[in-house]
Amino acid sequence: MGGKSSTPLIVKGKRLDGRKPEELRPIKIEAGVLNRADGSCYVEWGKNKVIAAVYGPRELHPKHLQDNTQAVLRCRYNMAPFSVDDRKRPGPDRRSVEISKVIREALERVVFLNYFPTSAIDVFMEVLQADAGTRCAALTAASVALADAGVPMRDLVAGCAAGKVDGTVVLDLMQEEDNYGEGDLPLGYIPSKDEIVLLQMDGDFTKDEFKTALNYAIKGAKKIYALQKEALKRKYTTNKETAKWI
Amino acid sequence: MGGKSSTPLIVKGKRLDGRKPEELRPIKIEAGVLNRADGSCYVEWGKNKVIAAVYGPRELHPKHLQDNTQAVLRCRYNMAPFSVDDRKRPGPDRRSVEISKVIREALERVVFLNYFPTSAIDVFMEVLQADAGTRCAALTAASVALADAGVPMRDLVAGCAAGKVDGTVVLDLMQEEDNYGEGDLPLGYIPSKDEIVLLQMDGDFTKDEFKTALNYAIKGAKKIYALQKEALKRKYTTNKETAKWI
Amino acid sequence: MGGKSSTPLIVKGKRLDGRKPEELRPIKIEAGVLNRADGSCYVEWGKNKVIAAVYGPRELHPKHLQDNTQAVLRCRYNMAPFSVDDRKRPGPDRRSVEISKVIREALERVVFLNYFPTSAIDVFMEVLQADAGTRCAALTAASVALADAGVPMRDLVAGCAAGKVDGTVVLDLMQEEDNYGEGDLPLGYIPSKDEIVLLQMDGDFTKDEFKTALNYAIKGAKKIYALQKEALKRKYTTNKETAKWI
Amino acid sequence: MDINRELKRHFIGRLVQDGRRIDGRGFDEMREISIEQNVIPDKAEGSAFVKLGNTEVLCGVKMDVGEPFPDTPEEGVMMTGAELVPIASPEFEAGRPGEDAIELARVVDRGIRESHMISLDKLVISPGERVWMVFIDLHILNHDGNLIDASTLAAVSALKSAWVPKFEDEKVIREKSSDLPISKIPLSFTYAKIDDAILLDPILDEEFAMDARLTVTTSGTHLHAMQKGETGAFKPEEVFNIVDTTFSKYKEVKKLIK
Amino acid sequence: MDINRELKRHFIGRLVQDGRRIDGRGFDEMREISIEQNVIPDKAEGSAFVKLGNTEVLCGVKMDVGEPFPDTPEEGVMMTGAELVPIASPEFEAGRPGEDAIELARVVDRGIRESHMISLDKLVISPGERVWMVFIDLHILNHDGNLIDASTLAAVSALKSAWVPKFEDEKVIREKSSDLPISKIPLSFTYAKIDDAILLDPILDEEFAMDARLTVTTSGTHLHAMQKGETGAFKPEEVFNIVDTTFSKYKEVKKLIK
Amino acid sequence: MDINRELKRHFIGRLVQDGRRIDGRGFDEMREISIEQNVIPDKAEGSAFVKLGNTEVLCGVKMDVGEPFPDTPEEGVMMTGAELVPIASPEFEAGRPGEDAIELARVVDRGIRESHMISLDKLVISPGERVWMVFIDLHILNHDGNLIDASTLAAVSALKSAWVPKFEDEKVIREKSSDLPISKIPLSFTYAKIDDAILLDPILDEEFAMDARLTVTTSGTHLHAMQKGETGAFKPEEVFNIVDTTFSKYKEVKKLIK
Repeated sequence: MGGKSSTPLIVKGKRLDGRKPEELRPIKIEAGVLNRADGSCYVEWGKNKVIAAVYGPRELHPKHLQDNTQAVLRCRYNMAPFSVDDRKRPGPDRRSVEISKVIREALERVVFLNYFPTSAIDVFMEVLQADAGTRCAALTAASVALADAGVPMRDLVAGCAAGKVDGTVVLDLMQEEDNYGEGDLPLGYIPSKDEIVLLQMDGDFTKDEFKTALNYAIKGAKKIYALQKEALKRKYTTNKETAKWI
Repeated sequence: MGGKSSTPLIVKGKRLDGRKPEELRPIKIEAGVLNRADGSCYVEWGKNKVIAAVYGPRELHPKHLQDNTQAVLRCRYNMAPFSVDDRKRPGPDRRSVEISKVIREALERVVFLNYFPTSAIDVFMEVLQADAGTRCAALTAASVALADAGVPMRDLVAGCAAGKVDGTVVLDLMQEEDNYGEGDLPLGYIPSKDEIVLLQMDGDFTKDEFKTALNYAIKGAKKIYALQKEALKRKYTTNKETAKWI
Repeated sequence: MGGKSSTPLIVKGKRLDGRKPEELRPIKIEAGVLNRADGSCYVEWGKNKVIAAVYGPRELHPKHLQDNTQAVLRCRYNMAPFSVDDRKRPGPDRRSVEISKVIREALERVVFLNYFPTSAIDVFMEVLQADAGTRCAALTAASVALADAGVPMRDLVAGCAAGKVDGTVVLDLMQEEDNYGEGDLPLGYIPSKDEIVLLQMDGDFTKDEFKTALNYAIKGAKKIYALQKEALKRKYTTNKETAKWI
Repeated sequence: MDINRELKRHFIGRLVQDGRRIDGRGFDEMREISIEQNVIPDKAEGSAFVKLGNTEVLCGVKMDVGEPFPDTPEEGVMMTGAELVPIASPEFEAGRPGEDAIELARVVDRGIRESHMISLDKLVISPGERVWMVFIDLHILNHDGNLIDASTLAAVSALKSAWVPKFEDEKVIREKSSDLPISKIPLSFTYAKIDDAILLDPILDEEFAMDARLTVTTSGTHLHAMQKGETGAFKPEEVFNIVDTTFSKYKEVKKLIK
Repeated sequence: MDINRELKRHFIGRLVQDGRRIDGRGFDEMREISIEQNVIPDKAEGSAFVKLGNTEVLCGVKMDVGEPFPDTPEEGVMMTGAELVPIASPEFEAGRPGEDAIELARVVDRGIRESHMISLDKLVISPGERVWMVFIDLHILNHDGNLIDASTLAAVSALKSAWVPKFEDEKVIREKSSDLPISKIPLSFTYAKIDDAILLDPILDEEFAMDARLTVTTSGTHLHAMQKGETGAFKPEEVFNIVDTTFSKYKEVKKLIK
Repeated sequence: MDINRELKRHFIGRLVQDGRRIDGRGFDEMREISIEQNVIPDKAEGSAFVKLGNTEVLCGVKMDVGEPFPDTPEEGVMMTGAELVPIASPEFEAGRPGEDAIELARVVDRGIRESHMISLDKLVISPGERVWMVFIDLHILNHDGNLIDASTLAAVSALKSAWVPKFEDEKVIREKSSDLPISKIPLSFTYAKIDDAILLDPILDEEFAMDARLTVTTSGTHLHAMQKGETGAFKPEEVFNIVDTTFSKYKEVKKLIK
């Protein structure tokens, strides 16, 4: 977490953007937005704009990387240079390598990799505009993109974060709260099974605060999950080849 | 093109080095200058000094890079660290990657790649001293080096540039003209077929200026072509193993 | 060699740490210190702390790197970031690439590589604290680690350096002497065969000084060799799985 | 050899001999263009999302403060980068930009730079010491051919929408101080040569079938950049004809730029 | 598929179902810990060598002077790096740090950073211009599982032993000026989930067998970092139980820190 | 295993046992040396093209202005780089310098540096702030063995021809201000050991056949650098003999330096 803010982030129970502690930012999920990809999804989450594409199952080259018992899931979380205040140099940094790893591990829980030995399934996530919570948005989008690609899955994974701001546990931090808040707890969750598949935390939580935060994040993830399903339903009922997104 | 020059680049129809607008710089082409290479060529063009070497057709490793319908042509344009005013860091930069690409595409037009499936033909060009027009000099040298290596070719490619200086279209820019001029148009040309195989342009040309410039460059390339043929003839009539060059 | 020292490095025949010119620093060699490695050795040499580990003979991947007439010996000399005064950025630099090469060439003289075609034998050396003479310490440790791993060898290689300080030839430079001295001569030596397998030098030696320095280094290496043998004997007589070292 | 691609190539070649294109367009006809500006409103100082048929390019412009180049102390700095991000095509791979991405960025850059679209002389804060740097980053989102023209359009539209932040106490404050100073509007037009036919704005399948490619960038009356690509050749007359077409096409497309 | 590893995995799974571990420990029991400080006394400003069972980690702390980050002009800088040097395991390879090394360094870093163990505000030489930089470098020497906890222990112990050099005439003089200003002591505790069992401080064989991993870092009363790893899942109650165990384990291990 | 190379190795070994070399030279005889200076007259501040038999090396010297190293504030800086550019040999590949190129550059560098050939103390513009940097870049153009000696010759000859530009208003003006201050002339001599024979200046085929290699660099009366290479061994007497030969060879070759 960053430094201290000079002005309060919560005034009379309302956050800077008018939300209550347990309220999510506005979220829009659109499946099937890219023409070339096997599956894709665009997520707008507050000011976050994230797009995910899935290619595969497809042949994996070179051969020595193949696993003959299951498909190899490859994930890349990437930020566009213009997605943040100070231009980001293109290419992976340590943060994006870590995020790609925890997202991959979360998704491996739900994809039936063993159906496709020797293959690769590629999940690419591009953050086009970042406003805190991009890893949850990316995981949410990736999950829908996999389903849109027809990759067999146990269930969808929903991402959602809780945090702590001005001593109060809140749901779904926005950027000012992330910069000046006291804690962040991103979660990847499978509601149907009550399973946590991504969990990170940093900041300062008492045991009780942590418990509250995790419960908030779980509630938030359940709402996200409903939006994911809606998006997929919408995709299959409308007959457009690709949805309008941006 | 760079900035504006404070002094005129053309005075009474003469350029800084005394040339007329349609005049080439002095050019020397020498084939077969390197002992180890299968083919080689040294080109001195004004103050440019460029050497090209060809290795191949030879086996291509690793195997997955092979094309079983034709040879793979690989080109590398490289500048020596001491070839320019401010020392250049060794290794490829974006400019040299682009130049290597357009030279390769020009040469692919003339080499009978399909004679040598699964093979590689390597063309390496080293700029030892640079004075504007190095890509044309490198293409010219590469073309002769391929012929010197006995690689079967439809014809030679000749390189030559035209440009615009002080509002006048001129042939074959030297460095001061390139730095302070208004346009550059490098050309790769096959005179026997009237074919343009490399064409780039940057600067500011009206339609008429462009037409004049392209015609100048074509005329220049025809002269270069004659010098290329002479160099190859000289190589085959003298019986020396390697020519003296530098 | 570095700059000039303002204060003398030898006073009344004694060096800064009280040693005589032909005296080695205190040296401790411990074999079999690592649990996972096939062989290992820790060397404390003055303030130097170096650890070497050997893995192999083991399968070499990818296949195209294999040699079907003998094992491939791979050596890596690496400095920990905290091993020197100003933190060293992790990863190989030009110096460590060169040192890895000369150590590998020295060890290739004694390892029966031809017993293990298509295999790799890996020797990793980590400098944990550096105080001049790390390549000799690393070579010494590597040699014991290879023996500890049971890799068949003609003999051990012992490393030791001589140098020149305040116009005097001395054995085994420490850091101040290396910084302000006039010459350094690291040696890799096989006493049983009177063979020099590593030899580098830099600085300023007359012919006679060089002769003296080489003889000093040879004498030093013989003492190191005795310590290497003792360490291996101790390892095989005590029955502990891994020795305590640091 | 990719059989599918070979068949398509053959099919497209036969169509072209009949004077037809796979999507029914005329040889000189561009695909439908849609441009949306300010799509990254909260982070980029300028942005645009361009659809050229199914080819989709997002361009973001970031403004930062840095030192000028030693040889142009009284000019701001512009840099153009392109990422062929792997979401855009099964052929793209994650990793460092390859020669295609580098060529794309450099051709787009040349058109903008040589037309002097951005008035770099107005981006000086303190001569020789502090100038504005304009970072133009192209993000290819869907690749269906002719990335160069779609990218030029996206870059030009993003620059048109861009603004200069404030700079106070050696710090960039991301509030609008003024519009980015813009003069000319460069546009690029790319042609594919298939056998003897010249096709404007090739789709990806046509790119697989083309022998040669030529891009021409103009700001309406002057030419600013050209780039020939691929292993085929052009006759000089073909180049002159392409230049003529380019000037007339410029007028059509220019109208779409806001 | 590695047959040996599969067999071990199977064996460990069966043991766990019987409530047992391969080395006889209880599920909540850590391996023996030994900590030696100042093992790099002549070059590192702080150092520690930690053995957690057979897992051995060496941590060195280097102090240098540099510029602060623009957004925290009145704070020193801390950086954590980890090298899985290839002496530690046949699985490690020489080369650039992979995702495991990066994750390890980042999780250790978060625990130290978020607990505010180092009083970075006391490491300012000249605000906005010169601050102390604390480089924490982890060198893994022997890998027998649970690198995160061993590394956190090593980092914390090395920091506890560290001192600030003198800075005179824009030069670092490597003589002690003061102790590194330290407040809280963060410790991490890592749990492996094998089937439905939760095991503290897994050895390498247990890591091969585990479905999921959870690390919790606390400074005694507050939580500062968490990281879930691997492809398995946790139930919320399991996480809450792990947090409870962590607080009680903290008291035991904290005693070992000098 | 390369059969051709094995046969050559065998053949050369038999020749050597008969006291002969493949090109008829004596064991202590160098190949013909030709040196041409100022071959890059318009861009490099110093340059030389050296032929040692068929081995051809081009060296360019560039002068630039930069900061001195903190520990030598009153000295200029020298840097030596070597590129085994792929035109020189079918074995060389494009790409980052490998260990052979690094060793080559470092051995050449050591000879020049340790002999104090360049008077670095005369290359100070403003102590601790601005000094001249001497970049010595070796470009191997044709590889027929003994790159070290050919490269040292080229570097030394290029430095002998080099000049210091003007430095005005914090800018380098590439006009001669003075000669590069040079004192001693270091030269390297490289020997191949094949069986028990020691051969000066090996050609490439002899390098394929050699067991060990030893390079000795001297400035006439003192030794400044040595480097043993390859997997064979030398006896101490062999090294002493090589040193003796080196001093006498130095006198011969030194005459060629202008």
